[in-house]
Amino acid sequence: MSGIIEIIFAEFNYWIYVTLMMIGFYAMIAKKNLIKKVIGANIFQTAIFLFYISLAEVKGGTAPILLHGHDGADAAHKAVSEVIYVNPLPHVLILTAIVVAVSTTAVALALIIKIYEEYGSLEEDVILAYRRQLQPEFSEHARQKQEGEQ
Amino acid sequence: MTGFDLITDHLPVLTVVIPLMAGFLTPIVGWIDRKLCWYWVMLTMFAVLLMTSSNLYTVITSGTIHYHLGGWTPPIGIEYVIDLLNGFVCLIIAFIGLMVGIYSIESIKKELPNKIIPFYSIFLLLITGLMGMTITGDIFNFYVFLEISSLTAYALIAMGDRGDGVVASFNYLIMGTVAASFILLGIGYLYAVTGSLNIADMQGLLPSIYDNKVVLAALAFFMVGFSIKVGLFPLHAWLPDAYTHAPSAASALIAGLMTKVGAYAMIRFMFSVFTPEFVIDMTRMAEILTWAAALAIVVGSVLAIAQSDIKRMLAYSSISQIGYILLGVGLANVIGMQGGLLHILNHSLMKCALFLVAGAIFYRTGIRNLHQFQGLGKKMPVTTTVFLIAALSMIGVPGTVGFTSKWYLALGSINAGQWIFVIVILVSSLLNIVYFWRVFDNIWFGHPHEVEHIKRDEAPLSMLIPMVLLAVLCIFFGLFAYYPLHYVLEPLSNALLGIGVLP
Amino acid sequence: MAIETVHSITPALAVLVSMVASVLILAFGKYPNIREGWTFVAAFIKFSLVISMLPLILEGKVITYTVIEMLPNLPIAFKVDAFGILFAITSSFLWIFVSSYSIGYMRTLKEHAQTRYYFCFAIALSSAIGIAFSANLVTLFLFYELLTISTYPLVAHTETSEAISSGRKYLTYLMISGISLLFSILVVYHYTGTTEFSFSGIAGLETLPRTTLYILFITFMVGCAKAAFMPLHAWLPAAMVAPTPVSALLHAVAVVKAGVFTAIRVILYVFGIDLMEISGLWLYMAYFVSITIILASIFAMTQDNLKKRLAYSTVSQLSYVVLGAVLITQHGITGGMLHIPYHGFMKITLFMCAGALIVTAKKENISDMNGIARQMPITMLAFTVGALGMIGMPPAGGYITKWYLLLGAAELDNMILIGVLLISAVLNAAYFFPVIYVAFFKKPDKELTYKEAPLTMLVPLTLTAIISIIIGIWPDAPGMFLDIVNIAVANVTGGGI
Amino acid sequence: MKIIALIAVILAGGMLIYAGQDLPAFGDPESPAYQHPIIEHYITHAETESGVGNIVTALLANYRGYDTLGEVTVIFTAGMTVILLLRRREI
Amino acid sequence: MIWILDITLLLFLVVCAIAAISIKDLLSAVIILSAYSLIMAIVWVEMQSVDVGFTEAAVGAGITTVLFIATLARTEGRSED
Amino acid sequence: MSGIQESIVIRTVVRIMVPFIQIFALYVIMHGASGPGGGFQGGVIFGAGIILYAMIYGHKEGKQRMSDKLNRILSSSGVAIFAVTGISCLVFGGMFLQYGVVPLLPDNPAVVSRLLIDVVEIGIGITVLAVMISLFFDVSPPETDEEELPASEEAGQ
Repeated sequence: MSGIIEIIFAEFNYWIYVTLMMIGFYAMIAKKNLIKKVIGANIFQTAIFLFYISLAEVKGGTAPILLHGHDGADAAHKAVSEVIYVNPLPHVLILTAIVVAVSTTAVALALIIKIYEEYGSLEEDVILAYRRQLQPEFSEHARQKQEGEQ
Repeated sequence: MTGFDLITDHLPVLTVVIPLMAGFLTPIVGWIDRKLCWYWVMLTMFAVLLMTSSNLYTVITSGTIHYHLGGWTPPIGIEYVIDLLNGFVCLIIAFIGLMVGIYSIESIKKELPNKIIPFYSIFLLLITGLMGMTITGDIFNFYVFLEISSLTAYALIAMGDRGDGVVASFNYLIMGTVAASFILLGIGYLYAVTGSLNIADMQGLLPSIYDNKVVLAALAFFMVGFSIKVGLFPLHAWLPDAYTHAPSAASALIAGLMTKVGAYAMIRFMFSVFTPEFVIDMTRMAEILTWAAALAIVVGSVLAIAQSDIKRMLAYSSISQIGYILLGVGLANVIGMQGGLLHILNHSLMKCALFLVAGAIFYRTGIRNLHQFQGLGKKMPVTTTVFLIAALSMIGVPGTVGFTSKWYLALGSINAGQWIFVIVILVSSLLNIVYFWRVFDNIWFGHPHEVEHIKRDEAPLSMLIPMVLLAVLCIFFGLFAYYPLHYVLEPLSNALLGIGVLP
Repeated sequence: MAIETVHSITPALAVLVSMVASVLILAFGKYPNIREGWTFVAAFIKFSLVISMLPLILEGKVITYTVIEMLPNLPIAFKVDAFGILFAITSSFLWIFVSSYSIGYMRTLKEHAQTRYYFCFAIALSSAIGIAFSANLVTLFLFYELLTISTYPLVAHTETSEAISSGRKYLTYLMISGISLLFSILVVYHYTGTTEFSFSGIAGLETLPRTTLYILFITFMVGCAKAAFMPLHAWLPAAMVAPTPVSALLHAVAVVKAGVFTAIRVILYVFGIDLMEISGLWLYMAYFVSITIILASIFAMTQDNLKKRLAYSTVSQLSYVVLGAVLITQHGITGGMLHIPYHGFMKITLFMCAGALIVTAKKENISDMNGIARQMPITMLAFTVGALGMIGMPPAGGYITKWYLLLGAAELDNMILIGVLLISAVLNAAYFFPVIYVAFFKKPDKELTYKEAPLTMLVPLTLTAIISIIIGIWPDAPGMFLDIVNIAVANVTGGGI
Repeated sequence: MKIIALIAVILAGGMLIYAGQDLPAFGDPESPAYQHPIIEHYITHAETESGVGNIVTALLANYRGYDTLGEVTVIFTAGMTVILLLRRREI
Repeated sequence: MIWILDITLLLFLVVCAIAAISIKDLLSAVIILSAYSLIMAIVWVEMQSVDVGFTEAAVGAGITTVLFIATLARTEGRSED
Repeated sequence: MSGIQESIVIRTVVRIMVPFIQIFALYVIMHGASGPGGGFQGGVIFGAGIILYAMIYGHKEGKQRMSDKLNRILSSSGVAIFAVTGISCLVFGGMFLQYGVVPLLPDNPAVVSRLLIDVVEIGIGITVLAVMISLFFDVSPPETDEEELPASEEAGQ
């Protein structure tokens, strides 16, 4: 019983991150609402983070914080020989990546606010229709200039 | 030990750290006086140009430079590696950055008068990001700098035309996030199977596990991610809007550099992280790339013909030109590779010049629709001449840079036995003629009664200098393609394809 | 036969002169007299530079100059041989006349954008000389493209929608052909590793499979669309919307001549006589151009517009040149090469006459020209000289080239080709005599008031007519075209004169 | 759009599952990532070389400190971008 | 029995993700995303990556949510899909 | 949010809590060396404290605590601290960010390294808190009394 569950468990994180990535990816492409796209991006990115953290896991490992306080090098070696630490490298990478993700989200949200101020909507198709109406070939400036000359 | 010695040892890291420092000190400089910002940027970019030139010179004369950040030996810490490939690309970045920097003073004053300080801050950070991506020898570090460059690019594009710029930027952001996530995932896969993040270390570890499915998946994710970043044809949807609606200076910078650095990254990942035999023989990824590139060349050119906004036309033309670079890379023979790599330089020069011209015309007249260009040849003779030279170069007239790379690409295609690509290259030259000639016609054959009263009204000197310089270089490297080819590209192509070893 | 090589910068200077002149023309755009002065100065300097090289060539030497090594094994280089200097002398000499004529024409008609006109003209001349002196296919291609680009503004000069659409047509044809030429050059470079012309053809091409060789030849000939072979000739009549001096430039001086020049370079100096003969390409090509000769003459008869008629005449006459070259006999090649300068002088005379008619009589259609010779006798006499030359009747030079061509065809015992030459002579007569008849013998519909064209136009056309006669009467004077051609033929056939 | 999205998602998912077959098992101490000598180095030398007990901090600020500099730059850039986009005053 | 907790949390993640992208009220979606982040943080802490869990809790569940809500306050709260 | 802003209980609780949050944030930053936490997390928490304050007391009050100018200086100087630390290592003959070479305590590079790691963490914390606060101020809805220009007048250059 527990053996089967162990097998499922062994791959379970991978299944979950695949599912989450697909959900997030789908939301990024298919959802018309801009906020939903950003939510999707967040899910997508966290799914990848989950993958990295899963990589770092070592069975029976503890958090990569040395367990002895500050007693010096010898103690450190002793501690290492007794304790298995999980892989710290993916953690560091993901710390960086989380920051990148939040920065991207912040920029995306700022863009969304600007878009809303300009078009009064967060739906992609509404915005698109509005832009078509405006005849994108002529920029604002060119149109004013033309009118000025006539 | 003099101060100079102190610097020379650390040039690799300083090329990235100096624009970075300058970038976040810009708000403080601008706080003193906003006019100082431009001089600040000029100073920085000039220093960066000197440093990158020195780096490339060192690489050519005494071989690859390794710089261990934090003093940790490579697999432990992060390493900067400058070989011919990224020394070459860094020099391009620094040069184009300087040119656009000079140009920006007037255009930003007019287009974004309220946002001078953040513009320059972000400008420098973009240079930082691109430099960092190019120079690094560690794939996760690459990802971090990729994100710096992406975020700054979103910001620059969003500064453009009201509304349109922001929407373009948002679309780019979504696509860029997908691309970056794919790349991050690919990095994770490679890390999972090798345990290393260092490119050289990884290249040593990978060949024994090439039959591992994870490695193939990583390659696939990288290729898709970078294809989005460079705007390769079916994944190009973000590019035209982004190039069209960004402020003039930003368009020139992004068009001149972003996709080129993306292409660099693709080359780096294909040939330095993986090995040529994996990319060429085992997965045939190179061949797939050539077909996608050929498609991009044709479709990009055809779509460019349909445009009436000059910047949008140039954007579609970029899509096709990126195809040239990747075609050369994908051909995976020495001649084709040289053509592709040379086209990185050539396309930066030409496309940057063209976007600067488009910006200068917009600056003076406010016109971007090329049907309204009548008589511009009289009004802005120097600007339009630069346009002529750069466009002829795009077309591939001999004596200009465009010819040399097309020549190599076509020869490379013949060598690879792919005659169809020769035809693609030649046909796209014809299509280039079609869409550029419409502009020429309008510029030089304005109807006489309209031309008579047009007065000469040239763009300001600070805009003309970089444009003219780029045009001159277009011709210079057309006639003296020998220098980049002999000193950089030939040994480089051999090394990338595993035929020779870098000095 | 060892050929002595001399290194000299003169060919590069000859090319550069009009480039420099073009800049000066642009700089002095505001002062018409100085601007046109530069044109003249450049024309004379260019001609004297070209002539200064002639003695060396007549001694059987070759002048070379490498400008830069653009890509490895792919230099931009000049090499002056007898055939090159033949074309160079023709075009640089005729430039002097065309310049003078242009000034008269443009000023009389008060054309706009004259600075651009002279600028482009100077660049076009540079390109023509560049083509003449090219040492390899890439250099030739460079100037070939430059010629296309610089003549486009001339063709579309009037900027009417008709002119622009003709210009587009011109550009489309020539650019497509340029691409084809580039493709051919690529193939040659790929298989042989060089693009340099050689008197016996580029070594290595003979190893190609026959099909590849044929395809290569076809793409090369498509690349020479400037020579207006029949299916690719449509740009030439369309380009007749251009001002007449431009037509003269296109037909007599630079563009189509560059086309046939390139064709001959390809046939004799890339493929070489031996390869042409072994592969049998010469015969196919000879039949092919024969069709052009006959068809173009028939088209010419149907045209009422004088310039268009002349245009079709050019299409037909140029094919003589190529026909001569593909006959690959000594006489045939002599005839073909000699036809380049001869046709140049005669055709330029004809065009300048047509232009004079447009400027003074405002007449373009042959049916309106009744009795026009009474008012403009000199012009029409010159026209007659040119026309006789075209038909192949003494005293103008045309009969000499036709004679050589016939000799060449006769040597081969090929009755079809002999027949073609004879029929075409009859056809030429059939479309030129009506013009002469109408002008001299028909009564004018009403009283005509105009007189001869201004002197700047009249003098050049008279001079070219006289020269046409001189080269017909003394073709073998020392240093004249026949001398040069003999050396060129000796070079390619590898034998003595 | 939905169809394209679904196709893209299925393609990506397929690739992920395909790759998943060869990924090292979850929590496997024999995985290449854990067996690489650098991990050993990090764990044993973090204290002596960096003076900190938290290996993650040692990596973050010391071994891979340069990444962190990049990370801070990303944050700074984001802040700058948002200021640029949303501030109304002259900046 | 810790794996039961793990599996429950992971399944809950999927549920949250689906809910976050399919719910029409954006504020609810954002709150659910915040919950998703929090669960993710717990999962990570459970996997011995304390620092990352800490960061995700502060950033994903904290700042990101605040920014989302602030954005919603300036725009509109409903989505059509 | 106006309902929350007027609640005296919440106002008081926040007023009391914010200093504690900030002290906790400083603890997190400094504790990063030996336990979970670090500059980034601490910076976010510190920022969250001020954001909380600004949410309850309004932007105006919040900006008295953290003015734009201060914010700008802080966000630049945080990165500057980091980069200058790196460059100072160059000056002492090491590689970029090679902490051990800085001769603060010549015999014990580990301790020097530890000190500089703390400096770097503080730098990260400063930038993060400044940026987080400015993100909040910019993204959140402007309050009516401090709005300078209506949206429509800004365009047109």
